[in-house]
Amino acid sequence: MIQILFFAGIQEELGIDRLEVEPEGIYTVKELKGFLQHTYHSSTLQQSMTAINENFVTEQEKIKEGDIVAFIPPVSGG
Amino acid sequence: MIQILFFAGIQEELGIDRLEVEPEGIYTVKELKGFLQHTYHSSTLQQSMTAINENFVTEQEKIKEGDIVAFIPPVSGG
Amino acid sequence: MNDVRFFEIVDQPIIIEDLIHKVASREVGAITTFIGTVREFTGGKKTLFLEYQAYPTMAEKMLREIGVEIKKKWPDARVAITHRIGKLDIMDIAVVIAVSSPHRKTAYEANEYAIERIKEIVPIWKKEHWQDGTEWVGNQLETIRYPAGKPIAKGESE
Amino acid sequence: MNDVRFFEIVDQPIIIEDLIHKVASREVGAITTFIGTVREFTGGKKTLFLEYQAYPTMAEKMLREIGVEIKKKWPDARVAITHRIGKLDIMDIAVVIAVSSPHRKTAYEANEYAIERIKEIVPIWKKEHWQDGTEWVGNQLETIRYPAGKPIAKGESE
Repeated sequence: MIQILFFAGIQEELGIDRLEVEPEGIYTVKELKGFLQHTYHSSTLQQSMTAINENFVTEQEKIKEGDIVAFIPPVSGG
Repeated sequence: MIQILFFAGIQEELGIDRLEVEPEGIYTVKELKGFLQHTYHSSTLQQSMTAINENFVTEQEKIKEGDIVAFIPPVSGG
Repeated sequence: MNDVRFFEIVDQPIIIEDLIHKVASREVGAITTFIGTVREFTGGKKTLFLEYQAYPTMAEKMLREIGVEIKKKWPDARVAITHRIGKLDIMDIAVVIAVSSPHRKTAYEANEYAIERIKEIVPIWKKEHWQDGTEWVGNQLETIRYPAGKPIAKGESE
Repeated sequence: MNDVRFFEIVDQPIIIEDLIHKVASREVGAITTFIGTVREFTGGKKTLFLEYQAYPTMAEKMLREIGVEIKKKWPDARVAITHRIGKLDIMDIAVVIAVSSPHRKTAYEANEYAIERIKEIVPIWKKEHWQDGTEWVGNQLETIRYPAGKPIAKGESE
């Protein structure tokens, strides 16, 4: 299983803040994003950064069993 | 009469913090400085700025009866 | 010293003095603070209140990372940052950054660096509750997404 | 608002929060403070304590003048400055400058401008009490006397 976290606008758009999926056939961030967009038709997911286990990663990053993947829309702290 | 104020290093050197003098024959800041140096042999007075009635002035500034003249050594607040 | 948490996400009001005490010491001559408060009007629009959300563990981690960056750039600076989340009213304090240094120039520069980096890499989001609706605010830098200061993704070179 | 004294010379400890409250408002999003504290070591020499002296009425007047200069350069900034005089121990606060603005850049810049100007034109002096003697400290900017930032004397053009 991999755990997926949604925040802010994405969370609101999807109506969920987390999700667990079997990573079957999903090897990279890019593939995970593709899968989620196909399933949820999100318009904001594509613009967000991704973190795996609290580190920012690129779309090419591999996802492993047990990873926590978070989608990080443009931040606005401060 | 004019009132003269001394601060910090000058005050310590001269051993006084204020002085009243009759401005007879003293028309400018430069002349007042000359008079005080002649009288007190101060080594720090020459390096100080001068304020009349709380405004910085040049050595050419005229002094009038009733003025408060302050000698301002290099400041070090903050 | 060991229990002092220099980088925190909290859901309660921030006490400015606490942050100042974290960075004060006999060696420093200058302490700067930045206090971010909730403003009523932005571009003529009236804000009723704000709602801050964070990815708390990662946000604290990124704040610590900003601390590491500052230590590298300004070795004699000491930094503490606390960011509040939850519902914030007008004039409430959202973030406090305190920086101390023996030298004032460093205290100003490192402090400004910290707030810029917070707005780039710390996963905290703000929802504006306007008089006429709500909106999750995007990148406040109002630049194209993640320009020069973009988060350094693992595997990328800077 | 009318009894708030934005520019003060005091002989008691400075309460940082008081200055922050003076500049806070619903319009501002950023408040910066500069806190000048007494440092133990300067150039390897150990300070035991400091003694600050002021020409109080003129010092407050010059602080207000700095406020006017800031208002001219950064019209949306609001500034409060309090400087303490008398005997100060290590870690005591000598000066606090608080600046608020709708925009953070202004809050940083105007604050730094204020401390630079204090060190140039405000008649306050500091006597170091070292382990091995005392000394009235000259211009802390460690430049030749009154360079670019010299006090503008009446009748001189800038």
